[in-house]
Amino acid sequence: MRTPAAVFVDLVYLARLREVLGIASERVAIPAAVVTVGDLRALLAARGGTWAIELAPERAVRIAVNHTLVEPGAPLRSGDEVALFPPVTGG
Amino acid sequence: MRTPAAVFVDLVYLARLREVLGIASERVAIPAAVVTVGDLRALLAARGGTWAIELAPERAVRIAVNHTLVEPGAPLRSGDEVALFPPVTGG
Amino acid sequence: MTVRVQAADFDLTQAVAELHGGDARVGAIVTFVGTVRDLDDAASVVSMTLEHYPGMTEKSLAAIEAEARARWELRDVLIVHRVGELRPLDRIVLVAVTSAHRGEAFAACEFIMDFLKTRAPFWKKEETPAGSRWVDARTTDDDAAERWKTR
Amino acid sequence: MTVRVQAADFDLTQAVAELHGGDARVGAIVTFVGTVRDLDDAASVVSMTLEHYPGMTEKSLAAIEAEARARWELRDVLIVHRVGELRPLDRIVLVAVTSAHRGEAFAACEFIMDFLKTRAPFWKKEETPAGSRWVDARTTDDDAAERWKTR
Repeated sequence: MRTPAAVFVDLVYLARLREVLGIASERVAIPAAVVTVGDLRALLAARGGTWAIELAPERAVRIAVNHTLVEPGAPLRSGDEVALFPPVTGG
Repeated sequence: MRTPAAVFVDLVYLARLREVLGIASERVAIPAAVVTVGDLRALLAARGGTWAIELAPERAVRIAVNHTLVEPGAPLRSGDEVALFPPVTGG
Repeated sequence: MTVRVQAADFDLTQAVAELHGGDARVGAIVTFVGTVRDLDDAASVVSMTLEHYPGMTEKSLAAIEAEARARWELRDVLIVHRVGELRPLDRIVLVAVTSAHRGEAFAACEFIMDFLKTRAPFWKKEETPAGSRWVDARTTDDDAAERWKTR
Repeated sequence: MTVRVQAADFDLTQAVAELHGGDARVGAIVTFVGTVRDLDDAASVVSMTLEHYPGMTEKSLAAIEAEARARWELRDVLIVHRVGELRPLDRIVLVAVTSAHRGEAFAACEFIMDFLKTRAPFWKKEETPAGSRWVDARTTDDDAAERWKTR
């Protein structure tokens, strides 16, 4: 739990995830109970519909905070850029 | 042991071995007792001097018969091209 | 140490000249070029579009390169990855590594590719006669990256 | 499958174009280029002369290539080895391999180099400020070739 000051993060959706969710980026205020990247993913999945399907725990979704891949336990800070995307396929 | 018909082989010396032995190639008649590549090497070492030093059993000498690397037990046939050279260092 | 993300094609001779330059301590140059195939998982590929995540791409490639340099004695590394629309036979990616000896150059080049394939934020979308589709990640790529942990 | 022994330099872009050609089944191109260093075993190298054994050279390179093709699924292989006098920064050898996937291309290219280093009849003579000397074979090259037996 954090202090009650509003916490905003910038979300970025990439590749197939951007297409199926129909959104490229958004700025969201996150509740005090949302402390980690995993909490954030659950929060977004709770939007239901395609969000629930695509971000379900069994789906492979990679998350980067400020351009670095992180594990679900990574903490969130106000102003973070959080990117959600499918496993990479370049090269 | 072979039939007494004369057996000739063409010897080729390469790289450092050509330089220290002072010979690039020669055609030699080999005695009936010289049956393998190993026998031939011993025959040449028996010339003494630099030959004895360079072809001594403990020296690394590679031998190819008709352009293929062989082991000392490989047989010799009349007309073979037998090359003697140091371990290779290309690439 | 150079990392470039660009739409333009690259030239192998020029890229290696840039890397090798006047460095006479280099004895080995290994390059990897990935190219677009006309067939993927039994489907004909008409074209493919490569998308990336600007900012993270350069950062992740630089991190992969730094890890390779920590593991092996390298003289220099160049990574070029193309984005945008590509067609069969087109070049996608170049990884070039210089080192005094070949063992290091081979290992580092393959290491960089294995990690690029699993950690750098690029995605391929293929156009096939049956429509477009995002390419699925391969578990063989995860396996390839995984094996470096035990080396 | 092409093997060339020549005094002339080679161009990487041109060599790879020749190899990749119109083959859209190729997804991976690995090249190795060996270059002359200005320092070998702590001695300055002014120039080096590469000698080979004509006839055996082509035969041994073709045999090495055939062995690589028997081990891995390759699309094509090109080997170019220079002979004659070379100077620091000059290219000595090129091994280029195309394959559908990178694992095969990396393994085959390194395999070919390891066997070329221990089986192909080339010898280097270096000119140093202290005089000329034939380069000694390295046991590390024997070790590199040896490890493929257990793979």
